[in-house]
Amino acid sequence: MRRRELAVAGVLAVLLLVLALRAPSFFQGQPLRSLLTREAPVLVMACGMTVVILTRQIDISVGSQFSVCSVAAGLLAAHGWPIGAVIPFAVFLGFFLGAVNGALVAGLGLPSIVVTLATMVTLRQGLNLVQQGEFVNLPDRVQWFGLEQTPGQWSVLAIALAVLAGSAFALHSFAAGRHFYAVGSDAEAARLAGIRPRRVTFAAFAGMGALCGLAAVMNIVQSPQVQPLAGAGLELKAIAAVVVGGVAISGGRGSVWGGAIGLLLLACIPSALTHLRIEAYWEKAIQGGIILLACATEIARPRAKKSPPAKAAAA
Amino acid sequence: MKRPTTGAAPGWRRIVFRYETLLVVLLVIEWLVFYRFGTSTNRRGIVVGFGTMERQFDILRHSCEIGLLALALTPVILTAGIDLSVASVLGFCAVVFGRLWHDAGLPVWCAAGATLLAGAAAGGVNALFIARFRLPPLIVTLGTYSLFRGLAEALTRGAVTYTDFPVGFLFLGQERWLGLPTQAWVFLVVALFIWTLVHRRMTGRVFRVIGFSPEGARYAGLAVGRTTALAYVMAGAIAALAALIYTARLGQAKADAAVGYELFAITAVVLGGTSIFGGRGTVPGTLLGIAVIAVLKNGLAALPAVIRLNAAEESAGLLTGMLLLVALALGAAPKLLSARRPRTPLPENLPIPKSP
Amino acid sequence: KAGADIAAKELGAELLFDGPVDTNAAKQNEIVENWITLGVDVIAVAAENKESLSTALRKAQRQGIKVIAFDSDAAPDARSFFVNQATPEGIANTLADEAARLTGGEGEIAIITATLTASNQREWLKRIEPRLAEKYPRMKVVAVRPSDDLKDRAQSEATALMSAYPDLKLIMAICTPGVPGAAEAVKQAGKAGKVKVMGLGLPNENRRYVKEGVTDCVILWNTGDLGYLTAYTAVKLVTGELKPGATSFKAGSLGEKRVVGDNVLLGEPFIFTRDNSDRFNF
Amino acid sequence: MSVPPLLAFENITKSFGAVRALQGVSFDLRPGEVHALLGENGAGKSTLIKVATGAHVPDGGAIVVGQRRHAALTPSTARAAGIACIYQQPALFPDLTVAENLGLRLEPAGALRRVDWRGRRVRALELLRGVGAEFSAEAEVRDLSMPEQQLVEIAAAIGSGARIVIMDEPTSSLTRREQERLFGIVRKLRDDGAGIVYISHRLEEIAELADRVTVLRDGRSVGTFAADAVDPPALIHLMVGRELSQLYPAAQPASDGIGVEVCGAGCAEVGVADVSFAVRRGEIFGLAGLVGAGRTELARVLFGLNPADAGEIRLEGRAVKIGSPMAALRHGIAYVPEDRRRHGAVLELPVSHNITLAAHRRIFPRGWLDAAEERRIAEEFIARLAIRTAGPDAAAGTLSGGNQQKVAVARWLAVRPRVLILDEPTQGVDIGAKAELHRLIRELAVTGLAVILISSDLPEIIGMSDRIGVMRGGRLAGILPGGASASAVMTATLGSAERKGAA
Ligand SMILES: Nc1ncnc2c1ncn2[C@@H]1O[C@H](COP(=O)(O)OP(=O)(O)OP(=O)(O)O)[C@@H](O)[C@H]1O
Ligand SMILES: Nc1ncnc2c1ncn2[C@@H]1O[C@H](COP(=O)(O)OP(=O)(O)OP(=O)(O)O)[C@@H](O)[C@H]1O
Ligand SMILES: [Mg+2]
Ligand SMILES: [Mg+2]
Repeated sequence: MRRRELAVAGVLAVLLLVLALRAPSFFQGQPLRSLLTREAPVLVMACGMTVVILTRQIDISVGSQFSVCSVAAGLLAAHGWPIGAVIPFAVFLGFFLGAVNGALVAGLGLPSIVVTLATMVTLRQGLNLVQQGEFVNLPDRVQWFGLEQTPGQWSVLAIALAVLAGSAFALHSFAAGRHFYAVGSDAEAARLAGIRPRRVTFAAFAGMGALCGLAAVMNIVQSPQVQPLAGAGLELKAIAAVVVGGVAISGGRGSVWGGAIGLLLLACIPSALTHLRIEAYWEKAIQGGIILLACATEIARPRAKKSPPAKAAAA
Repeated sequence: MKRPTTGAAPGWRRIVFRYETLLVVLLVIEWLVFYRFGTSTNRRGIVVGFGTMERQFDILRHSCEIGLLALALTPVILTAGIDLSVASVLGFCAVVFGRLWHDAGLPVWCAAGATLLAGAAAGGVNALFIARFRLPPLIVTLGTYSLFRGLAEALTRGAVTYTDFPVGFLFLGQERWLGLPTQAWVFLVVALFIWTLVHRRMTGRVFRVIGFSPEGARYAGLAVGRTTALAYVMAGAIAALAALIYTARLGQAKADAAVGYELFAITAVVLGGTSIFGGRGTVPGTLLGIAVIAVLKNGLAALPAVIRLNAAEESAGLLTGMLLLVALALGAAPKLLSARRPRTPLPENLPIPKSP
Repeated sequence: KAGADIAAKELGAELLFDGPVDTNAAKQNEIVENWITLGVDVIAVAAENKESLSTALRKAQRQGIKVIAFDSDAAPDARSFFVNQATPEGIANTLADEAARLTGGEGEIAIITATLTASNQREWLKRIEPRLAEKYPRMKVVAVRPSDDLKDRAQSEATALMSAYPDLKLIMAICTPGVPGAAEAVKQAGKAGKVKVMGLGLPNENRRYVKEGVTDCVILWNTGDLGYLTAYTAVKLVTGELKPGATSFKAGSLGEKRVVGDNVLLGEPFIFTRDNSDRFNF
Repeated sequence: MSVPPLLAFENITKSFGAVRALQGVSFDLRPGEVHALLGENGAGKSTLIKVATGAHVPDGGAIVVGQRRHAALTPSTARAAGIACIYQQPALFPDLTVAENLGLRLEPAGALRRVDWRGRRVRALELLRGVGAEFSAEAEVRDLSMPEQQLVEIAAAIGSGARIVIMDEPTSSLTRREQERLFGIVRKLRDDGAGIVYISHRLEEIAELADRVTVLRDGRSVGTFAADAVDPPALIHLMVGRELSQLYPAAQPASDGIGVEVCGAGCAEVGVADVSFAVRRGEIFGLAGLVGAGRTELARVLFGLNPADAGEIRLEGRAVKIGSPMAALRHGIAYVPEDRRRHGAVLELPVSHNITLAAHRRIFPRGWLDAAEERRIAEEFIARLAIRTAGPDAAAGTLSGGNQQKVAVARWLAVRPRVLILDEPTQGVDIGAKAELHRLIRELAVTGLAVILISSDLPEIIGMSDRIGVMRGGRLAGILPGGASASAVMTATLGSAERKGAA
């Protein structure tokens, strides 16, 4: 593991240690499992975001994609679709939304931050226009995929872990996985090595979308209602988790494990503050402080042997 | 997107085929459409809607803070950086101002001055991490985005709202001076300042070089750290100025001031043709970007159809998104076309003619 | 909104409506200023923030536009009437009294708000705590947590609250998505009945939990009626049938409504419980 | 001859906007030959070979490879056809390890293939050993120096087992020892029946290696000749279109004033220690050494990129502290870096901005931009160094490799420095421009500059220097007088231990 991942893990360990000493009540089975279950969909999205950022792109429309998939899946479920059909539908819808981003970025060569900014606003406002903020009530059998609560929670967690392990494995051990690193590191060099950067970029966005769809389903099964706003702010959370976890925003460096650790750290903070009985209005300041702290650990690192390269000639 | 002014051979093509021209055309179209369909005479025989002077001033006043943030972001983005914390700094400064004036009892103009310093200091925190310790701007400002909003909340425990500012101060945000809303003058001065800095001074050149290649800039003996720091400190100070105007316009200072404005500001900058990868971009472009968004947002709220749908907010969002995509695609079109042209169908694998 | 539409139709008035999904003071200000230049006859607002909006409203009054406030008040000199569904005191007191009733007047309670800065939330909080301190000294508010108006976040917060405060007796959510969020958390923790859930909310979002017995009571007012009354007040104000100083006026199907000072009163808030859960649909 | 060529170009044309880089070039490569491609900077050599590797799509003409005619290749079809290339500017992935860089180049395409990490490492080590590289296969490429990156490129090309190997200035930053090893490899490839396209500006290499020579001028082929049929003067004439009389300008007596003096300077961070020498004003002090000897590192120390942590640096007798390039610039020290792609020219900026980048005192008098002055300076240097560009407003990235190098040199000349450090200034520069640069360097020295010249081109070091410092392992191993023989310099660079091994 690289330094940054260790550093973030270190900050997380310190936080957990403080909790163990000051508020051992944090470590209880059900609430902890519940916390993890709630973060499981975000973890799935963080995996996708890792891949997107590795390719030297960014996707800030994931929160909106998540919302759209949630509401669409919710409406279908409310109209009596079985959950077995809702899942593939949501994944496919997400894939489609991601593919639109991918086509604009890879096909037309537009900068991803702008494209996804545009799709984010468009999707979100479109959803507001249609749904006007109203909840979708789901039939009972949707919750926990129709399982009991505990097995349901475990299965949500299992899906998230499977996605995490699967993407880690694919990124590390398959040629296709390495192509994301190659394109993110230097797209022109990748082209010359016979990789098709546009395809790889497209795949990153489409995959991100599909994972948003999956995450949306993993989220809606956790309660009997869907809130159209559910995805608000998720893009920031996913991106923060990934970059805090050491994935370089300039592409080509990092791993999904880093993203997972980063997410764990960010996810623990609100609950930790409650357990430490710190008043809520300190929360944002502390969260910001921890992000800064996690990246400040880099400062202590001995200077890189040679100067870092200039960004590969930007688009 | 075209290369920024190189100070060379003007020629009408250069001027006509600039990205900025596209924005001007867009702006004019927008304005004409809204003027035509958004203006009417009401039952009392008064001209109302988009066409009124009052409405135009409203546009100026409402877009002033976002405009300032966009201006502040332009140099930052030119250096291939980003500052997500500007709106949080705005909120923080609004609260600091309120506290200094209300709780500490400073005269209002002293409090304002101190607030500008506070803003610069907040920018200095970003600068310290980014320019000095060379950490990635996105992460650092993501951290300070939470930090400063959080400090604003902590300072007021989320609850305190400072109000009852003296009339002299509210003049800044609610009245007119020499025919224009007061804050428009402030905005103009800042815009002129940033324009000079970016287009006429050494600093602007250094911003761009850093944006293209920070290493290249270092090897050229340029003041990389100092100039990067300047961009962020300036962003902080301008955010503080925006905080004062925001406070004066609404007559209140509260921890949630300008939540989400950073996104609008970034949108305006990139719509204005500044490359998020740094190096490319112009101040006039940013100004046009702001104008296009502001007119769109206000104009839609004057269209009868949109009003009946009760969807000004949503449709403005939708259209801004679409507009951004269209502008980008148009900006990229010439490049794409020329790149496609030589790619005539490839007659591959033709049989080899008998070699002589 | 729906109620206002009905009233507008009855009265033959044209109704403009703009309510962004996420509100803040600056945005409201812009909307009102846009309306001024559209030259409307009456502006009815639910002020997100008193002071900031009042500037714009006074400007409207100067231009001969009548202004009324509903839901949450603007500065008194910036509007002619306030259509009062329930005063902040009324709501806060009802919330506090209900909480006391559910807990038997003692024990720890926690509050979930929308954001720490939202002004209506502040108004209520500001009044709930003294009310509890004064009338139910053995009850204690141990934590106030924000939920960003997100149900999922409210659920996470409620879960953390229950494990951090094992003696917690009740969770009160004073924002709409907060109540079902807290209820889901209690349900998943298997603490239904042990930790009570109550708050401000809408019937449709809570009916399920109320029926299941997870949520004990939801305080609400009939938003349809509020809209109806607001629209009626607005029109009557323009036609001159309602003048400052009146003590009552006839508001269509709602019948005679009381006017106290410059407040038009809708009536007391409803308490939505298991017993009356099918009476509302919105 | 009846053997079909491995690779043939027929009337290839290619334009970049208004620049017509190739205008109907034909060329063929036979099995078992080294075919040299010569031409001035910007003649179109790199463009031509990029057409062969699929990096560029030609506007017209055909490429014949392996019994097939193509209008254009793509990188993967080129690879499938057995074409491998060492690019002039390393096309590597800076964030990945050497082993992975090699893996991505060499392993079969298929995206669903499993990555064999262990096999990759073993293979990489083997290839690196083959080209004489001494760094680890696990090193990240961003941490490698320019010559080391070039070795990785070479290893990748060799490892591909290609029948057609294209080398675009492979030796530009290599020193004699690596060069010899490369020649060995090239000869072996040739003897195995592969065809090699070899591009270089060093004519002595051509004489040593090439079987046939094709000369390009202004995007057109001037002709193909058997290597032993044309001697260097004739080649120069073909390339440049005129005679070049003398390669190195005559040495001039230096003044007595000390320009820069280094006393026991060192920097632990980059492994430079205890270096002492003095350069008089008007003197050219050459620095020789092997790849990794630390010459670049020494230059970085002097320029403040890695500030010295030991010893002292004196400028015209005064001790100065050089903590950053900015400080160096203030003291009149200029440094032309070796890695022009990363450090030399800012590729996206116009040529004019690049040239005036360090001379902002001149174009921002009193802080305001003087556009006319900027243009004047730019045009002056474009003319003086014969920089081939569409104009001062063209982005530096559109220039050919050699012309980019000239831009990098021009930037520092525009500053009018007192001490000029040149790190491989003529790397990749064509023979005519090289002579021009040499003349210019000497002229500058005569005006009173102290010049430190780092070069891996042995004849250049010997021909230009008034004295030659030899570096080994980050230390100054000795100072030889100007005009020392090549073998003396070689011996000194290798050091006693290796000399025994080599003997
Ligand atoms: N991407 C590009 N865009 C525009 N012009 C280009 C581009 N690449 C090359 N050129 C132009 O094409 C011409 C030929 O360039 P090329 O790189 O082939 O020269 P070269 O013979 O390899 O020179 P050198 O010896 O300096 O490497 C030059 O005038 C160059 O400016
Ligand atoms: N900043 C650094 N810190 C530690 N080691 C370094 C650093 N930079 C380079 N090195 C190592 O020191 C050696 C010197 O590299 P380099 O090839 O640049 O030396 P050089 O003598 O200047 O070579 P050249 O002949 O190309 O000028 C290399 O083995 C490199 O890996
Ligand atoms: Mg070349
Ligand atoms: Mg070197």
